[in-house]
Amino acid sequence: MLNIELPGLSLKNPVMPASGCFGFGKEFAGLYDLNRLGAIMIKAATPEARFGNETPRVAETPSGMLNAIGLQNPGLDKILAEELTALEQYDVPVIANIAGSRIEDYVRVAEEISAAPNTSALELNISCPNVKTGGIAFGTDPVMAGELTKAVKRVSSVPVYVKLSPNVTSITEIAMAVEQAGADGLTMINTLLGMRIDLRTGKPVLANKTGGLSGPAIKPVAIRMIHEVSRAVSIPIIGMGGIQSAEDVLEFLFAGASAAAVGTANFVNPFICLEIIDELPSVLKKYGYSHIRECIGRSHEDEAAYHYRT
Amino acid sequence: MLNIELPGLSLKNPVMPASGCFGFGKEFAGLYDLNRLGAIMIKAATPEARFGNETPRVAETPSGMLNAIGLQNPGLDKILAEELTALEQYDVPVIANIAGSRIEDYVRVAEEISAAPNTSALELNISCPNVKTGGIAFGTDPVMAGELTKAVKRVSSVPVYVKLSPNVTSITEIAMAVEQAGADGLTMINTLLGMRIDLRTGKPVLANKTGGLSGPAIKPVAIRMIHEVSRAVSIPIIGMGGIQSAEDVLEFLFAGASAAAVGTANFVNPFICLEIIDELPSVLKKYGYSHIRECIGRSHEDEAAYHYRT
Amino acid sequence: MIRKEKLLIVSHREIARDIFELTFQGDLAAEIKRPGQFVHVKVSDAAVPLLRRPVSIARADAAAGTITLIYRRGGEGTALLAARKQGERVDVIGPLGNGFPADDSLKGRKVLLAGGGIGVPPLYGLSLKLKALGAEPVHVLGFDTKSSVFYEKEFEAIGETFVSTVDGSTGTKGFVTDIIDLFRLNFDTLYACGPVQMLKALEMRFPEKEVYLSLEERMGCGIGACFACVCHVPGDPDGYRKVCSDGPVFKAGEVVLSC
Amino acid sequence: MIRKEKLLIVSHREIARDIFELTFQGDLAAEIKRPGQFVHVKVSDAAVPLLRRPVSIARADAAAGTITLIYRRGGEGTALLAARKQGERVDVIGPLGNGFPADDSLKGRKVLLAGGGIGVPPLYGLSLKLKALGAEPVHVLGFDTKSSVFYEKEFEAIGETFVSTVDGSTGTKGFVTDIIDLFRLNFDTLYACGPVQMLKALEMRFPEKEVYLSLEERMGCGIGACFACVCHVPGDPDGYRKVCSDGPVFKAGEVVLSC
Ligand SMILES: Cc1cc2nc3c(=O)[nH]c(=O)nc-3n(C[C@H](O)[C@H](O)[C@H](O)COP(=O)(O)OP(=O)(O)OC[C@H]3O[C@@H](n4cnc5c(N)ncnc54)[C@H](O)[C@@H]3O)c2cc1C
Ligand SMILES: Cc1cc2nc3c(=O)[nH]c(=O)nc-3n(C[C@H](O)[C@H](O)[C@H](O)COP(=O)(O)OP(=O)(O)OC[C@H]3O[C@@H](n4cnc5c(N)ncnc54)[C@H](O)[C@@H]3O)c2cc1C
Ligand SMILES: Cc1cc2nc3c(=O)[nH]c(=O)nc-3n(C[C@H](O)[C@H](O)[C@H](O)COP(=O)(O)O)c2cc1C
Ligand SMILES: Cc1cc2nc3c(=O)[nH]c(=O)nc-3n(C[C@H](O)[C@H](O)[C@H](O)COP(=O)(O)O)c2cc1C
Ligand code: FES
Ligand code: FES
Repeated sequence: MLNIELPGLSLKNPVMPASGCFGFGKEFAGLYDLNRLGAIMIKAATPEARFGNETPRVAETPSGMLNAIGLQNPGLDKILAEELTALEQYDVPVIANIAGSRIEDYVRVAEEISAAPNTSALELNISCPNVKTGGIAFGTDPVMAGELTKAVKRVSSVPVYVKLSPNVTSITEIAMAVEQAGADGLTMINTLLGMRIDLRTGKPVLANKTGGLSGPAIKPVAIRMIHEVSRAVSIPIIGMGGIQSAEDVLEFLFAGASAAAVGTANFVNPFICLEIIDELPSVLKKYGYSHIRECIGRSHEDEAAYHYRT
Repeated sequence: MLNIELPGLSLKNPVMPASGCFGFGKEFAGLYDLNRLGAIMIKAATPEARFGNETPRVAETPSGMLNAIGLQNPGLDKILAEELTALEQYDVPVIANIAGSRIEDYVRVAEEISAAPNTSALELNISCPNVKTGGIAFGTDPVMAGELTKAVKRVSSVPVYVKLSPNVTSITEIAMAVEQAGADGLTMINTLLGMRIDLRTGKPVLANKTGGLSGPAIKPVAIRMIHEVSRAVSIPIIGMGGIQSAEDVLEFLFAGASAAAVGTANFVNPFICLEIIDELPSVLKKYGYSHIRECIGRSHEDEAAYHYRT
Repeated sequence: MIRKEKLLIVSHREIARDIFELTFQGDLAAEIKRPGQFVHVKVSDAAVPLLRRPVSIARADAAAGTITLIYRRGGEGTALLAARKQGERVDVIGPLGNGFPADDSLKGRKVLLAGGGIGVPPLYGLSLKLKALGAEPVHVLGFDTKSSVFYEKEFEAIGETFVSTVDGSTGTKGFVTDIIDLFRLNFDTLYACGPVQMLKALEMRFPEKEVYLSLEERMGCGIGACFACVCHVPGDPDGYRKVCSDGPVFKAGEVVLSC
Repeated sequence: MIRKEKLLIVSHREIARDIFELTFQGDLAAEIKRPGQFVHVKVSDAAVPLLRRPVSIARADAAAGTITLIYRRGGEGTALLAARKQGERVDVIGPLGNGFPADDSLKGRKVLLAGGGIGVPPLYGLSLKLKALGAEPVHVLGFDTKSSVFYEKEFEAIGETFVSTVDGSTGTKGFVTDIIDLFRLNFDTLYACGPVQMLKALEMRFPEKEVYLSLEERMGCGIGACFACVCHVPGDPDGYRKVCSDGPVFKAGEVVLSC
């Protein structure tokens, strides 16, 4: 009752860790069997290794957190040689999150990482709010978003999902632009840009000053955006933003997502993905469904129109 | 140590209820002495009476709430005749929040309501997310925002503050456009557009489907936007978004606001404005300040540049 | 006057499946004017859940300084409230709303009190008052099933009491309206609180009678300031009443039921 | 192995101003490998605060199945933790991190343990272990003021113990480094935990010695997955260590102090 087919992704269940909240999986592999996951979205890869921002990189907020990691990662070569190969032992589709400063960066990473044997799909991070050159410009301009998508599609040997930024006037406009450009799916939402100030110093808590807001606080924004975008596009959406429970997954499916990713909640409870997967069947039953497909897009008036059809 | 002068507003303290969260004050007048408040932002006025949206109009979210009241109000004439006059007995500046569907609506309301004896300033609501024609278009387009501001400035006999929407790619762009157009100040932020879905029905909880997200959940977004905008404009900002305590007020001042408005927290605790006003002096002292003026813009590197100078 | 007070829990027990009777002590009790008024409860000291929960006053005793609520544990907020223990204090605002009208003119009159589920609680305080005024209260209480029935004995101690359950597991099978029909219950004034479908049925069935209905609506402030809880009035598209401050009790016909 | 467990509070008391000693019982105790490891604590069952709080293990007793933490009540989270009572259960993840290295080779060696404020707790378990290994631990504990001093007696029971306070209200006035100078303390190995300024001072003072430093950094996951807690390594701009999983204890010189 949990399986679903999406471009490039044959998911045994619709639950996967969100990029940046699960590293490359090895820490969690010590905690539970990664084969249980629907998929794994690995941490953003850039062509070269990046240290990212200075610390403090996280701050707590009401029902949420800010992060400004700054796309720290070991760089494409190391990810290919060490991280992706380590994931080969698991029977789990890997979605490779890729980032960069220029189109050439994305293209290079996309070409190489999509050719890895266990990369099932790419997730184009055009929405990282935490680095000046981390793609946020691509994420806020429909023309640039479309161009980037096209360039990556041209070289990618696997389906391409584009990760949308919520920090825009019209997320639907960006969504339509990347669909038009050939995106196979969308993932949304990335974090909302936020800030906290330390009362003792009077200065921002984060060294980077601003950070990305995630966690339950942003769930209503994510639901609204997925609801809106799913009316406007006909490619599937993997939803995320504040998911903490199987009930939350259901809410995202109702809104129009075809699968769901869990980010911040992995920090609160490292076993959360597993627990959600275990609880989903009974929660579905409780609300009268026998398969997650029946839930997708249910919140729309003309329900049938918003089921992503596999 | 709490007084501050802003265009049209001689505030004995920087704390005021936010528009829509305090009606026209009469319910709170039964609870405490309204003279204690820095100012009062009254509920949005439109030319004609409006019923607003159907119910349910509110929904709870993690550390926040959604509302879709839909600018319900008794209309300009009744507000002038009954609500504003009732507030005349208090020695408190009134900030009249005005909304409409077309420029003419704003102009008509602005002209008449700014002429009322106890209207100290206008707050131009170009950011209500809950009515299709509630001004959100003005709030997301810098050109339209500028035009509207100019038109209202032309007829208003009191200073004009423009209330900014956070649902935009660049709030600074809008802020600069309305400053350019003659705005005397800014108020920010209005609510973030959100949605919740009822798991039992699979449909949105709110009759209006989407609603405005307010409360502590959005505080980091408000702080970030005020921090950013206060660098770009030289008119003062009245900050709002999730304020629940005197510490929160301080955080808004540090970010670059010159005063602070309290919205949702009035529902959680109807005495909250009073309690914050009472606590501010000791909180200021605790962090080493002797006047709120010393706190304004403190989070900026070149602090002095961001003190709004009266 | 409306007060905010940290009320002391003096007793708290589950009286039917997921139904809790909670008695507070505090000065707020002295402010309560009428049965049918409600309080706005901060279910936990934590920041979440953010909003208060409106709950009717089932009974108030000004002399003892006590207020009794009866509520159903359903969602997140009421579950947290149910976990609060005797001796703890709970942040409450009240009394709110106007409650049921009831005065000397009802002396000797037959009054029917119809409650459905968690609409039953405010009728208890009302019935005590009506009895004290010399009226003759008759109660019709509708529940889902046997395990959710509560306060049957307490109502019987005041006046004749009929119970219905949807599944017929106790009392008469059916709705409160079925009982009224079956037993041909007659009355001068009807007071009702329960699901809106029940209120609507009663309103339609007794257009000539004096009928008072207590409504529910999702609330923000609870004091009339936020316009979250409005309902329409017949014949005036811009007209409205606020459930929290104009209600929660309205005379049948005053507002459009569906809100 | 890292576990998540609802640990039972078997004792919880304030041992100095705003300093609490909290002892849990649970299976997690058996997993603890080294002094200096830490746990990640969900301070309250409520959804807020969202993130866990990292707290060092002050002492673990595998046989008794107990884990003792000592923490300072500072912000929102530790204030909520301080309100938890004996008999309640607290959601804890651990053990995390690698802790202090200590083995047989230290037998007969002079080891100096330098702690500042809430950096003192992990040194307690460490000292017990060092003593058991046959080393000769000497303790230098720095605090702000008399009322915040804790565990002086407990450390004295293991070995020579010096206390300093910033204001001189008890012990020697000054910092732990002042004590080391004043009493010309000598050692083979130094273990330190406390404010980064203190760690830096110790690192600079003893470049030739074997020095281990336990660091703090704001954390997300606590298990090495989120990169919130990284610090730089000398000479490699892209290099890094994670405090949570590579640390929190590092050999002096391994990481750049300032993070
Ligand atoms: C005037 C009035 C009197 C009431 N008296 C009683 C009573 O005596 N006993 C009793 O059991 N219940 C009563 N209710 C209903 C009670 O308020 C809800 O059951 C309660 O708010 C549900 O909270 P929750 O946290 O369990 O549910 P959740 O679903 O978690 O609540 C989410 C949000 O929706 C609101 N909400 C959910 N259901 C209702 C509802 N039926 N009415 C209003 N708001 C709702 C909550 O207040 C909260 O803001 C009354 C409601 C009103 C308006
Ligand atoms: C490995 C490690 C071991 C620690 N061991 C101890 C110990 O044994 N005893 C003790 O009292 N304290 C210890 N700390 C510090 C402890 O984690 C903080 O005091 C605590 O997180 C503060 O939480 P709060 O809710 O009181 O503060 P708040 O300011 O409300 O916390 C807000 C956020 O900042 C984080 N934060 C604040 N201060 C620190 C800090 N110094 N280090 C890391 N994160 C912080 C919090 O975890 C939270 O996410 C340790 C920290 C680390 C990293
Ligand atoms: C610490 C942290 C690091 C993140 N890193 C990335 C990243 O590298 N690439 C990316 O696309 N999104 C990243 N995100 C965003 C998440 O994948 C997710 O979109 C967002 O956090 C919302 O989901 P949540 O509320 O469940 O956390 C990161 C989020 C957090 C909290
Ligand atoms: C119920 C409700 C009604 C509101 N009505 C208005 C309004 O009429 N005009 C307006 O400009 N803002 C309105 N707002 C927005 C608030 O004034 C404020 O900008 C926002 O809620 C953020 O502040 P808060 O988090 O303190 O509530 C309303 C907010 C709420 C919650
Ligand atoms: S709940 Fe705010 S007006 Fe009724
Ligand atoms: S806290 Fe997540 S990597 Fe260290």
